Formats: sequence, structure tokens, C-alpha cells
Amino acid sequence: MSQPKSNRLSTGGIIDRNHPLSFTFDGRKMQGFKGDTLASALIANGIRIVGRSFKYHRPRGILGSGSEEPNALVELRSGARREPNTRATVAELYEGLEARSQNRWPSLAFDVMEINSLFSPLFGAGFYYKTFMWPKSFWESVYEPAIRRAAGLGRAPEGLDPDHYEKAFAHCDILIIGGGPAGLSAALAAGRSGARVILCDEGPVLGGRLLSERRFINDFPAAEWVRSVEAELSSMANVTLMRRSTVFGVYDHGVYGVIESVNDHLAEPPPYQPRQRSWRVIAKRAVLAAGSIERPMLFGNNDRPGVMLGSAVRTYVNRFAASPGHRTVVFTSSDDGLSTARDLEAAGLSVEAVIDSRPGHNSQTMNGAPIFSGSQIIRTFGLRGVQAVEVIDSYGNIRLIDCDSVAMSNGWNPAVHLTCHLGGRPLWSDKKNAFVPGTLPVGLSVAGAAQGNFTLSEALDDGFRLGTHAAVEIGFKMSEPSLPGTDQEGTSHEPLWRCIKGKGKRFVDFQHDVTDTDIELANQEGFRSVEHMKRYTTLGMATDQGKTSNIAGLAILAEVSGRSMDEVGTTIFRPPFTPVALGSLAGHHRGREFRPTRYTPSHKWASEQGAVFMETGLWMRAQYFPTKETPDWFSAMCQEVTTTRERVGVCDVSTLGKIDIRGKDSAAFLDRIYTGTFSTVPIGRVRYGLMMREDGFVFDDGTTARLGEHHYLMTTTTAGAGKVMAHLEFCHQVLWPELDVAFVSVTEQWAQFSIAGPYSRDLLRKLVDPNFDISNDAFPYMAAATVSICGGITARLFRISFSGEMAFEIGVPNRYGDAMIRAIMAAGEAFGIAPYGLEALSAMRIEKGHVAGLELNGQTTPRDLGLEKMVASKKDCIGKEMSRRPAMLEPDRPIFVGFRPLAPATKLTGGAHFLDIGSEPSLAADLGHMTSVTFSPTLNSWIGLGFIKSGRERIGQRVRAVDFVRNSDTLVEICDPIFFDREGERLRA
Amino acid sequence: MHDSILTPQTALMGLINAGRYGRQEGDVGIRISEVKNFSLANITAFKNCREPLEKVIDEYLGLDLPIGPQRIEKNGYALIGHGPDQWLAIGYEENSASIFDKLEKASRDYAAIVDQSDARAIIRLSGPDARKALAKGVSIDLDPSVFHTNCTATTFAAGLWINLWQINDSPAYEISVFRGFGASLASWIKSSAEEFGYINQ
Amino acid sequence: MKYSIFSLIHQAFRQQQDWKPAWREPEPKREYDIIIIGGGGHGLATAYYLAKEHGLRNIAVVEKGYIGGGSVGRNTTIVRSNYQEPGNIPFYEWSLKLWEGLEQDFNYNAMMSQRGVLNLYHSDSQRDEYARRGNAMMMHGVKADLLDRDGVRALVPFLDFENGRFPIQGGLLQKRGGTARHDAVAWGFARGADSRGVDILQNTEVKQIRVENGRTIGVETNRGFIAAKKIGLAAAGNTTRVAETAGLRLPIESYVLQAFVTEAIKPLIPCVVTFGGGHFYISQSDKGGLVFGASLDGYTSYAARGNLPGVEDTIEEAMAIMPGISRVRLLRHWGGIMDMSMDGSPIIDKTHIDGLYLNCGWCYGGFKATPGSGWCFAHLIATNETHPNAKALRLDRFATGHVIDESGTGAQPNLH
Amino acid sequence: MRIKCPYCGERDSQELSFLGQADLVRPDPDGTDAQQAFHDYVHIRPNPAGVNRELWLHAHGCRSWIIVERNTLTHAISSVEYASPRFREKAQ
Ligand SMILES: Cc1cc2nc3c(=O)[nH]c(=O)nc-3n(C[C@H](O)[C@H](O)[C@H](O)COP(=O)(O)OP(=O)(O)OC[C@H]3O[C@@H](n4cnc5c(N)ncnc54)[C@H](O)[C@@H]3O)c2cc1C
Ligand SMILES: NC(=O)c1ccc[n+]([C@@H]2O[C@H](COP(=O)([O-])OP(=O)(O)OC[C@H]3O[C@@H](n4cnc5c(N)ncnc54)[C@H](O)[C@@H]3O)[C@@H](O)[C@H]2O)c1
Ligand SMILES: Cc1cc2nc3c(=O)[nH]c(=O)nc-3n(C[C@H](O)[C@H](O)[C@H](O)COP(=O)(O)O)c2cc1C
Ligand SMILES: [Zn+2]
Repeated sequence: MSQPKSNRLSTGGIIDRNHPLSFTFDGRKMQGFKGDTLASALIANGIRIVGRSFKYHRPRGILGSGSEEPNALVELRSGARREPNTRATVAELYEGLEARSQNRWPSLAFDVMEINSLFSPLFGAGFYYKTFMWPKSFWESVYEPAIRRAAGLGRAPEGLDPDHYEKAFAHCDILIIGGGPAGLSAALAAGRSGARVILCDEGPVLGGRLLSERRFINDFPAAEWVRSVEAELSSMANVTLMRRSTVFGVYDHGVYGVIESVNDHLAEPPPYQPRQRSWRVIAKRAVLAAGSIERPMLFGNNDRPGVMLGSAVRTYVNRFAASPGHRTVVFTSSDDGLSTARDLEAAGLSVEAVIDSRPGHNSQTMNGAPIFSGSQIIRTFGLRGVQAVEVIDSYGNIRLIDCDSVAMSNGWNPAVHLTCHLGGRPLWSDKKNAFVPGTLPVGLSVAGAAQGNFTLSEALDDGFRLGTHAAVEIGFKMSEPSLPGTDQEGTSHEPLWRCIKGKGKRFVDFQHDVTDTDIELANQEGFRSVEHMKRYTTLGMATDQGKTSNIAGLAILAEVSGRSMDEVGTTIFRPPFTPVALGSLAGHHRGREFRPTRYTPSHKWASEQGAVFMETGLWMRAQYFPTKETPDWFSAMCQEVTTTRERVGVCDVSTLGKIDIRGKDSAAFLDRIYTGTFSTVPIGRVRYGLMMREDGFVFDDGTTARLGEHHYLMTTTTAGAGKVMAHLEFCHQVLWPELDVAFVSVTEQWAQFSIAGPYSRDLLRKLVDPNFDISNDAFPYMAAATVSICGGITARLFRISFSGEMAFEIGVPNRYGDAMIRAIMAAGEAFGIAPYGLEALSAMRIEKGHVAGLELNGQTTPRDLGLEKMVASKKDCIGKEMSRRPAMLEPDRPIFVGFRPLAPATKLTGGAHFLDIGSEPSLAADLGHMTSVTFSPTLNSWIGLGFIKSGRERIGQRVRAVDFVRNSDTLVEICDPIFFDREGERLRA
Repeated sequence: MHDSILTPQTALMGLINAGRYGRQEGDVGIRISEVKNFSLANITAFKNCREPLEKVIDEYLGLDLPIGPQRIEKNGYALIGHGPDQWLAIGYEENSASIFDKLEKASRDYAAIVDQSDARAIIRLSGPDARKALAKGVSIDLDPSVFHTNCTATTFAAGLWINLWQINDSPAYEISVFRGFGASLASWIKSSAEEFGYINQ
Repeated sequence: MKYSIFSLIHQAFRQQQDWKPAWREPEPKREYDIIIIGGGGHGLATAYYLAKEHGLRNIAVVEKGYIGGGSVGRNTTIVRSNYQEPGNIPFYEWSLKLWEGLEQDFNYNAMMSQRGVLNLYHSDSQRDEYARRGNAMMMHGVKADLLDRDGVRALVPFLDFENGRFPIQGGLLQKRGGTARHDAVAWGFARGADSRGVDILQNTEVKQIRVENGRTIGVETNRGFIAAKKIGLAAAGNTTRVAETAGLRLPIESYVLQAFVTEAIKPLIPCVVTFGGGHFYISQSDKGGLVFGASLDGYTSYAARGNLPGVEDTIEEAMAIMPGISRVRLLRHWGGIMDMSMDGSPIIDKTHIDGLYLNCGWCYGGFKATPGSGWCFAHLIATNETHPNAKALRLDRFATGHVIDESGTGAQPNLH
Repeated sequence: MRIKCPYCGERDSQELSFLGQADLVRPDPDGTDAQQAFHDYVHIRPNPAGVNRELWLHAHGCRSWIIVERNTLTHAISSVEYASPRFREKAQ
């Protein structure tokens, strides 16, 4: 391959020629300058083919110069920083940039899949819906794998992203979207009014189209105006300029999503800075000044590298001093073509011809270039890039013009995208030959080219007017208008939706290879709704979301279906405006920071002991405490249970929800919440309570202590704490506001430890100050008291037991939590204390047949749980009425009971279902399922809890516990759910 | 008698270690410290009891009850509105716990006053870039024209339910979370402060 | 014209000139035997099976917009039958069986892709819940596999097994689950129904169901009154709005669910993966886009678009299990309206109004139900008898207590 | 969405959680046909397409239950007030 020649112009542009940068494309080393984009640098290096199209793998070059680019997609960076599908037109050049072409094999120049092009008659719109159905088995084995292999463009990065991301919030009075002339003058007006203003622009440099055009403001090059406005805005404390910041979405009530590319213009972000930051900007008003996107022309092989939007050609020449071609043919339906020709010639580049589809300007020349009016390009020729165009004039004469690039201009589409995110539909304007914004999001107005006001003077005027208007509407003062004068510009335009048919495909959607005939076929097959056409042809569904293609597609559909543009309408623009890296929308919240972590008071101590932790909701709790002798969960659990049952154990139970309830109606309130009666609980006593949802299913359970006449302390399950609090507040604020009661969560105020086992009282005696009598008589089962410990520290003591042993829960202010666990361990040493974790806790509660998580799963009723006696008959409570619905009283509802394997050593598994011996599996034969299992060190047997039809009546019978997914089938005997100490002698001891 | 005297620990023990972190060049943008040894109580007024409650509070703390999400501070005590008929009372002085205790007893008929001194971790964040760091999670408008000294907010930031109040114009803020979330609060604040360079005190 | 590789080749040589519309655009007749309200997947499937299985012809499907423009055209396309509750299992399994022969049945390639649905679990108790579900499926002969961590790693190595806030412990896999091409499902049923004489009336909005003397007589539409003896309501997210015109009040609220697609990338995800520490689920489309979603936006809405918190939550969940895709870009996100029922399960039933039949409450799970729902609803409308596989999906279950609450969250739709 | 809590001021909707229809009256359990009344109360919703009154909890804020009048088609909010008459009455 020949060495590409340099296409860098010797003067001009806003690149920094003192700052050369080297980069590679497909491994080839090249040079550009600071201020270049990858696209401009590739052009400057004479590169024409940058990628391959999705379906036909046709070689593609660069079409545009901004975020609308459909063709020039590359993989940027490598390894874990690889970014597939990056638009070369917006990637800023940095030293060492690595880019790779994609969707080609073995190379960009020679891609075997280009063969698809040959079969293109087969691959019309929607062809895949019509085939690959026979033989049936081939879909899975042959067709689909092949389709999938061909799918996609770039490759996902390899490995974990080394960069980090952030989220942030910003508030302002007025958000300006776009930093072109309209946006800048809107910002000026808004800023001068004193309002808090944020201006966002996608690009690194403010100025919008002015950076790309040879325009004059107040008789000076427009760049000077931009610089002066920028200076004024920068000096205002109330104005924030956010460059490299794309407003990607509009959401309800003035919320705008913005992605700031903090460091994408560098090889790697500097330390302590994110790669990108996603902003939620909350604005009272917004002015959309996002400009417009130029439309391509549809002629045969209009996708050949070298065919470009005219505006892009001007951008490359004027802004980047890079020439896409040395012999350009300009093809236009508007006055823009003339600007292109003028600018090319001003840069010393030759224009071979100006083909103007509009009639009437016959036989003119422009600086020597012939102007062919009333003419059209029919098709292009060339190997790997345009080498000539075939032109037809109004008399039907055809001529061939040699060239190396084509600059096409077919009018502009206002960038209305953001006006549609809340459901607004653009309207067709015959005057502007474009869809202009329709219903706008509340608070947003549209200025400049985005509104279809394409001239510079209109942009400046609109911006200032709307910026002022927005400020005044929210109470700021009017700014003095200071409208600069501009040079003249022509805006005449007669859109040409497709050229006279010649040979070669006419691409509408370049990336997805959708041609005008695909749209015709869709129409022919009944896909006439614009949304059907989109989905059938995939027009506008590629990474560019049809920014350059949608309107042409609609125009063709309008033409072939005999409807107006208005009748056809547009498809819906959705966020994001341009694709957004997923990482930036997650920000800080990834990996272990996905959700906050909540630590228990004894966490530090437990980690020192080598405890293994597990997540319960957001809490980290000790699962078990491995020791040298008992290193695994099983042996550790057994040891912890045995120690607790025989001696004494301690467990951090601080995670249980604790709600302090006060007020003169507390008792009445609790009676309505709980199934049981709490107004009768004596002060200094605890009662177990069950709550239902209003639909009659059990909601949560726990013990509630009465600490005073009007003072209760409710405990909830760990998982239920939040839900219960919201429920209480609902009942109080919404259902019964007449009751005087107040709730405060004190979950974290108290570090609470369960001390259980025969020596628990002895241990406590060493901690509780001696003036408190904690003997069984003075402090019996279900007693509660405020005591002092360790010489005067206030503590709360409860005689409650989950383990079934004589047990106490002691609560101390959390600051003493760490010291407390150490003190308990020290005091318990003499009794052989062991700490126990969740495994042991769960084993002991199963031995005692207490219900917990998987039994209180929201699908069970008090009756299912064998707790129907806890529903007081004399009073109403939440859920009582609905718990009496017929289905909930059906005799064959699965009922809570216990299970033991016939052979004690046979492992039981949670989630196994029950079947009668001899019955075949079927839904009808399904008797219920096992919820919780454990090995019981106490009984030296596996045991389980679960629900089975007619459970109570079947105690003593045998059934199969079948766990298909773990391949076990165990004979179990149905038994009482309380496996151990049925009479509760131990806990009352 | 007992030989064990329990040693209290602060909520963020070991999490905010003195030193400079994050960006090393240039001025420090942020200072972070743990608020220690405070007393905190949640006050909920009972029905139609605001007036008598106000009297008692004035008597014990010398403070008015703020209206709305405001903070009133004097002599080492502050009242922070955080919900209708709900306040946090914070005392930074040695003896504030016992004063709160007395207050609780004196106002039993008018309000539920519940000790929260151990339920929260509180971080103080100050410095010229404090506002920017907070904005990386706090969704309310922190601009001084909207949220200034003695404004308070109960809000959601970085997945945490926080109480936030501004204590001076430097600006300095205090942020409280449930104690068990202290580590996550510290982690979020520290990572938000990194780009500005911060000092832990 | 029958679709096949042969017709494609033939047409390639004939410049595609013989392809006929996949469905006609007929003028509404004055009267039909049966009107189906809603040209979504369920409505079209119902019409298709009414024509094909019950030999009925004088049927119209009335659609207010373009067919397939409702949830069928905007869902994340997951097809599975891994349900736990006995009321749901036979129905969804029947539906899956229909999927397995659908393309040959209606001669349209809906790209049903049975690449597996994997639900991750992150704790022992979640594992047991999934085992319970897997075993319930197996009771009905529906295969399920419980994988441990290594099993999951072998299948989807790119998940985060090291640094997760809720570490992955394993997963429940239904190998027969997968995805299908949403639009093609609607179009395939439409073409199949149309070719059997069903009139598909697009841009025809039902404004009122007319009821006289306790029976339906037809519908008022923006194109006038259309009489019908029987009316099947299959308007998905809009059910209550339409039902209300007949005086029917339902246990349903409408919510938005958002969906997301990334730029197309080369194949990465071999199956559907769901996150057990949230609601996130993800798969990769045939075209290469990663298609994903998570929870409902938590409030009732009829605007088919979501808000930013929902977007961020979903993507945080994505990063929680697949941090490796953080540089892949989100291309588009949109929303659809969910008919959330009070127990999270659907309703296929008669109503107290003669001739008015109800098909609703599909929540976020009705795409997979499309053929099954059409089949059972057609059966109900044609025979006036509930199909055996849908017998638990009745309307009175809320009053009787026979609710089918898979998640156990009770009568609060946004928690299902 | 931004919801203006009567106590806290304008907040991101993420701080709040939605319960559903406001103004439902819990039936009298001793009334005739209580079972039907409870069925309607628990399950039947108007679900309007347009303005609706709905209950939200400012869960990550001041913990007030509030009634938001919101258009379900456009999400436009026309009013917000405390659900509890007690909070409604006076300044906080
Ligand atoms: C984002 C998202 C993700 C989902 N993911 C999945 C998934 O992965 N798996 C799964 O199984 N399910 C999923 N679902 C759910 C599934 O898409 C729906 O349950 C299912 O499509 C609903 O049935 P339908 O196809 O008939 O509905 P729709 O397609 O919504 O059809 C209802 C039709 O009724 C029309 N209509 C309404 N009112 C009137 C009227 N008055 N007159 C005339 N016509 C009317 C509508 O215009 C609409 O076309 C998802 C849904 C969404 C939105
Ligand atoms: N003569 C013509 O027919 C014609 C046609 C079109 C444009 N123009 C010229 O274009 C200019 C129009 O001025 P303008 O200010 O309306 O538009 P502009 O194109 O000059 O500026 C728009 C700016 O908005 C930015 N932007 C777009 N979407 C954005 C988003 N979502 N987030 C952040 N930034 C975004 C772009 O990067 C750009 O800088 C005038 O100079 C006018 O002469 C002329
Ligand atoms: C499974 C699936 C895959 C999709 N893939 C793409 C895609 O690759 N490109 C695209 O632009 N839209 C894609 N969409 C989104 C649609 O363009 C569209 O947004 C969605 O169907 C909702 O319709 P609406 O946006 O017109 O309301 C996809 C949708 C679904 C359901
Ligand atoms: Zn509030």
C-alpha cells in the first residue's frame, strides 16, 4: 500500500501546530496536532477508509464532523480501556492514542464479509423474518450462531475498567444547551440578568458552527466575538461553563442528564479524577441551542469513502486545516454548497464542479469551477473511495467528473431530539423544509438552528431573546440587548430527497445499510406506519440513532405511500442524545460500593476473632466463628450450638429493628397493629407479637416490651425494620391521625447482645450492677428492665430467648458495644463461653420451631404458621378481616410443621418439596415445601421446618422430601415444629 | 464491684486518620473530621403540645424551636428541625447528656424525647470545596442563596439517609447517618473529596 | 406467499416485486362476531388462535395505534417458564411449549432463542428459595438446574465473582428459557391472523365498550361504532381505562417499566442473566445490543417513558454484577406501561358483563405469555369455558383469597 | 421527578416512596358486607389516566406521608399536602 500523502493545510485552523501528537490507527503510526479529533487527524493523514458497515461490510469513510457520525466508528484504546464504536469525529486526539477499525476480518482493506454485498438482493429489509425456519433444529445449531457471530461492531473491553466515575448534582436557574452563537448569546443574556446559569457544550471548544465557518460578526472574524463572549461569561460568578458536557436526556420537572467527559481527551485520567462524571442538572428553565445536523444526498454508492457532508468538509478545512480532498465536487440543494466551494477555494483546494440540484443558476462558474444547476449526481465510481461522479443535468445529459471527494449539502435538520424526550412530537415546516420542535418540555425553549432559524443573525437574536425571556420569567432583570451585526448568508434550499435512479445502492442509513429500496419494500409489505418502517428496516436504530438518516427515510416513505411529511411524522427520539458509557451512570456505586454497608457494634471484635461474615440486607453479620478445631461452618456451628446449650453463648443481635413508641395512645395503637393485645402487657414485661398486612398475610414479628404506661419498645426482624417503620407511620399519619403516638428508630442507639445458655445468668451477674436482682423470681422469663452495668452504665435487659435456652438480651449504648462484647467474653470465660453466629442462631431457632425469614415470606397467614391463636378474637387489627377470606381457611393449605429424616444423618435441604410415598411428581401431588433446615447438634440429626398440607393432622406420618434440583429424595417424618424442650423449661429456668 | 469499666468508642474510630489525602498539589480544598462526644436526642411533640414544649426547651436549653428545616444554635446546643413536629437536639458540651435527661423528664407530657447519642455517626466537612464534594451525592441545592448557615436537610445521598446542616459560612457542614453506616459515609465523602485534596483532622 | 429461503431467492431475482403486505388495511365492517381490543401480542395471538384453532373468521383486532406498538414492541423479550406458584406453572409452561413450535406454526421467524435463563442467587436463603422454585417446576416436569458458583462461572465467566457487594453464590438455570424477537412475534401473529380473514384495524381507538342489559353490544371507536357479540379486552397497560367505560373496576394499577439497549458489540453474553441482589436482568440481542432492565419506576404512570433515578439504579445494578461493561455505551432507553395486578399475576377470565372477556394484569411478564395467553383466551372466548391451564388466573381470586403472589409482597403492585 | 415536600421543600423523587391511591377509607370491620368492602379497599383502584391523588412517603427525608396530586399522563404535579391533618393545620 502506498504511503498516504499529507492532507494538512499549511495554514489556518484552530489546531496547535506547536503541539504535535502521535497516534496509531490499525497499528500504523501517524501524527496530528493538539486540537485535532481523531477524524481530522486521519483526514490529515490521508486515511479514507475508517470502518466497515454493519450488514454488507462496505468500506466506509468519514461522513460528518460531529456526534452525528454514522460511519467512522473505531475501537479506541486497548485492553481494559477498550471502547468499542467510538466516533472518530468526537474523539479528541491525545499523545499515544490507539485506534483500531472494527467489524472487518482479516483487515480493513480486505474484509471477507464484504461478500455479503453480493448477496444483498437476498438481504432486503426484514429478510430474516422470512427464512431460517427450516429445518427447525437448524435455528439453534446453525443459523442463529452464524447470525450472532456476524452481529455487533466493536468488541467489549477486556477485564475491569481501571478508571472510575462520579455522579454529581447541579442546580441552576437557566441551563443553556449548546455553545454555538445561539447558546452563547442566550448565556450572555441570562448571565447578565444575574440568574444562575450553566452552559453545556458537547465539544471542548465553544463556538458551535462558528468554529467551522468563515463568518464575520461586527466585521471581525466570528472567532473574536466568541472569545469576547467567552471571556465575559467566564468572568461572571453566576455562570458555569461546562465544556465536553453533553446533555443526554430531558426528564420530568426540569431534570437534565449531562455527561461530562472529564478526561477522555487524555490517555489516562490523572490520579484522583474520574474519567467521566454524570450530572443531574436541575434547572428552572432551559434554552436548547443544539444547532442542526446537515442532511446527506441519496445517489448511487453515496457511501463511498470521500463522500462527505458539506458542513463536515468545511469543518475539516476551516477548523482543522485538513483537506478531505484535493479535487472536490460539491453537490448541493441549498446555498450551503456555495459556501463550501468558496471555503475550499479560499484554502487553495480545487473544486471540480458545483452540482446544484436547484434549477435556474445555469452556466455560471465559481472561481473557475463550473456550476451545473438543475443537475444531480446519479452515482459515484471508485475503488476504496470516490474517483469520479456521474452527473445528469436537467436535459438528461450525463457526464463523468473526476474527483477525490464529494461535499454534499441537502439542508439541515434542527437538533430537536431533546424536545422529544418527554413525549413532544416535532412538526414539519414547509417553510424550513425541516421538522421543527413541537410541544416542548415544560420550561424549555429553543433557539437558533435547533428551532429551524438557520442564519447566524437569527441564532444570535433568538439566543438573546430566549435567554432574557427565561430570566425574566423567573424573576430576574431584563438584560440590555446588544445584538452584533453579521455578514450576509444565503438560506435558499429546495430539498432533494433522492436523486434520479442510477446504478448502485442509495444509502439512507449508512451504519445499518438501509437503502431507499428497503424503505420501498417495507411500504410494499404493509409496514407503512413510520414506526413499523423503522423496525422492519432498522432505519435509525444504529449507534447514531439516525441523526443523518431519519428525515430522508421519512421523506421516501412519504413519497412512496403518497402521504405528506406531516402525515408520516417522525419516530420517537429517546435518550440518550448520544451514547453514554454505562459506568458513568453508575458513578461511585460499583463493586463493593454498589450499596452502603452497615456494620454491627461488634464487627471489629468479630473480625479480630476471624469471624466469617455474611450479608443480611445491608448489614454484615457474623455467620460463624471458625476455630482451629472447628475451621468450617459446619463444625463451627455445631460447636457454637453445643456451647450455648450446655454453657453459654453470645450473639450480636443489634440488627433487629428497635422502635421506641411513646404517647398516650401507644397501647391503643399497638392493639390495632398487632394481632395480639398489647394494652394488657404489664410494665416491665415483654410480649411476642405478630403483624399482618391488610391483606391478611403475616408481615413481621417480634417482641415488644412495655417500659412505661405510655412507652413501648418494639423489635422487628432485621429485614422488616424499615418496612415496619413505614407501616407504623402510615397507620399513624394516614389511618388514625387522631391517636397521639410517636415513633423513633433506636436500632442503632443500642448495641444488643443475646446471652444464652445455662450460665447466662451467672455471667450477667458479673456485669449487672449488684443492686439489680436478676434472679428468676425477680426477673423471670419475658421480663424487661432498665439496669446499670459495669458500675453505672445504663443498660436495658430483657429476658427473651430465641434459642430456647435461658437467655437475656442486654442493650447498651452503642459507644460501649465494642467494649461490651469484650466484657461479656471476659466475664464468660470462666463458664466456657463461645460467641455464636447466624448459622448457630438459625440452628437453635429451628430446633425450637421459631418462624423466621423463609416462613415469614409474605405468603403465609397466622393460621399457616400455627399461630392463629395469636389473633385476638375481641378486637380488630390490620389484616384481620382479609385473613378470613375463604381460600385462607381452606383445610388443605400447607401448614407449618417439623420434619426429620428417618436416618438422622441424611442431609435435608431447604426448598425441597413434599410428595406422598408412591405418588408421582405433579402439581396436584405437591404437598408443600421445606423452608429451613439445619443439622441439630443437640439432637444429632438433621431437622427441618416447612409447610405441608394438613400438616398438623399428619404428624407422625412419613413423606418424601424431594429436591430434584439437588438430586435428593429423602424419607422424612412429619413432626411437631418444636424439636427441643417443648415445654420451655430451659428458657424459664 | 466490677473490675471492668467499659471504654466508649466513637462511631468512626479508625476511619478518619489524620493526614493529607487525595490530590497532593496545591491548596487543600477540604477538611474532614469526626464529631465526637456529642449528645443527641430526637424530639417529637405530642398533639397540641408545641407551646408547653417550647417553654420547657427554652428553660433547659435557652433555645427556640425552629420552624421548618432550620437550625438554632446557642451556647453549645442546637435544635435541628427534621420533620413536622420533629427536632434533633444536639449538645456538644460535656454535660449535655444530663441536661437532655432532665429535659426529657420535664417534657414527658409534651413530647417523646429519645436519646440518639449513640445512634449516629457525625462527620464535619469544611473548606472551599466542601460544597462541590457534597454535590457528588446530595441532590438538594447547596448554593448559599438557597442553603446557608443554619439550614438543615434530611435527605438521601450516595444511598444513605442523612441529616445535613450547615454550621458556618466557610462553609462547614455536619452530616449524620445511622452509626452502622458510618464507614460508608466516610468512604463516600473521602472519595468525593479526593480531587480537591483533603485533610483529615 | 409462504416465507422460505426459496421465496426469498425467487424474489431476489424479481426485484422483490411480488411481496404482498403482511396484513391488509381493511375498512372496519359494521359488525363482527368477536372484537379483540388491543393489537399487542396477546390480542393478535388471540385472534390468530380463534381463527386457526376454533375456525372462527368474523373477527377484528382493534388497535389504537400501530400493531405491536405497545409493550410487545418494547419489552426485554425474556421467555421462560420458571415460576413457583402452582397457579402459574402450567400456564407459562404451556406457553413455552407453544413458543417452541411457533415459527413453523405461523411461518414467521420470531428468532426464538433458547439460550437459557440464569437467575443468580447471593445467599443461602436465596438459594433455597430458588431450589423451592426449581422443584416446583420439576413437579410439573419443567426442567431446572441449580448451579453453584463454579457452575455459574463456567457459563458466564465475565460476571464479578471477586468484588461484589452481594457475592454471587450460584444460580437457577432454565435452559429452555431465552429470548425472542419482539416485533416479529406481533407481526407473525398479525400475518397469520390476517391470512385467515381476521381484520386488523389500526389507528382505531376504542372509546367505549357499549353494554346494554348486562351484555356487550359493541365498541365506540374514533372511526364509529362497531358492533360485536363478544369482546375480548387485551389492552395491556390501558386495561383499566377501557374497562372503566363498561363500568368495570379492576385490581390493577399502571406503572412504567424501563428498558435499555447498548450499542451493538460482538457476542458477549450467552444467555439471560438476572441479578438476585436487585431486579436487573440482561441479555444480548441477535444484533449485538445488550438489552436490559430492572425495577419499575415506582409510581403509576401512563407516560411510556421513565425517569433518571430508574436509569441510574438499573445501571448501578448492571455494574454490580458486570463491571466489565462500564465502557460499553447505552444507546437508548424507553418505557412501557405495565398492567400491574395486585398479586403480580395475570387474569384471563369472563366478567359479570355477558360477552365481555378479560385478559390483563400481565405485569412485566406477559411477553413470554403471548402464545399461551392467546391460546387460552381464544379458548375462553370461543367456548365460554376456562382453559385448564389458565384456571387459576381468575378475577375473583382477590375476593376469595386464592391469590398467586410469587414474590409475597401482597397487594402493592409496585413491589411485585 | 421533583416533588415539593411541604416540610423539606423540593426533592428528587428518589427520596420518596409511592404507596398508591390517596383518600381510601379503611372500612368498618363491623359494617355489613365488611369482606366486600375490605376487598375493594385493598385491591380495587381507579387508576386514572390524568390527575390523581396519591400517597407518598418522604422516606429518605422527613418521614411525612404526603398526598401528591399528579397527572399520570404527564407527571405534572398540581399540589402537595401532608396526609396527616395534624401536620396540615399549622406551621412546623
Ligand atoms: C420494558 C419492558 C420489559 C418487559 N420485559 C418482559 C420480559 O422480558 N419478558 C416478558 O415476558 N414480559 C416482559 N414485559 C411485559 C410484556 O411486554 C407485556 O406483559 C405484554 O407485552 C403485554 O401484552 P400485549 O403484548 O398484548 O400488550 P401490548 O403490546 O401493550 O398490547 C396492548 C395494545 O392495546 C392497545 N390499546 C390500548 N388501549 C386501546 C384502546 N382503547 N383501543 C384500541 N387499542 C388499545 C395498545 O395500543 C397496545 O397496542 C416487559 C414489558 C416492558 C414494558
Ligand atoms: N445558512 C444555513 O442554512 C445554516 C444552516 C444551519 C446552521 N447554520 C449556522 O449554524 C449556526 C447556528 O447556531 P446555533 O447556535 O443554533 O447552533 P450551532 O450548531 O452553532 O451550535 C450548537 C452547539 O450545540 C452543541 N450541542 C448540540 N447538542 C448538544 C447537547 N445535547 N449537549 C451539549 N451540547 C450540544 C454542539 O456541540 C454545538 O457546539 C449559525 O452560525 C448559522 O449560521 C447556517
Ligand atoms: C429487544 C429490543 C432491542 C432493541 N434494540 C434497539 C436497537 O438496537 N437500536 C435502537 O435504536 N432501538 C432498539 N430498541 C428500542 C426501540 O427503538 C424502541 O425504543 C422501543 O421499541 C420502544 O419504542 P419507542 O421508543 O418508539 O416508544 C430495541 C427494543 C427492544 C425491545
Ligand atoms: Zn419531607
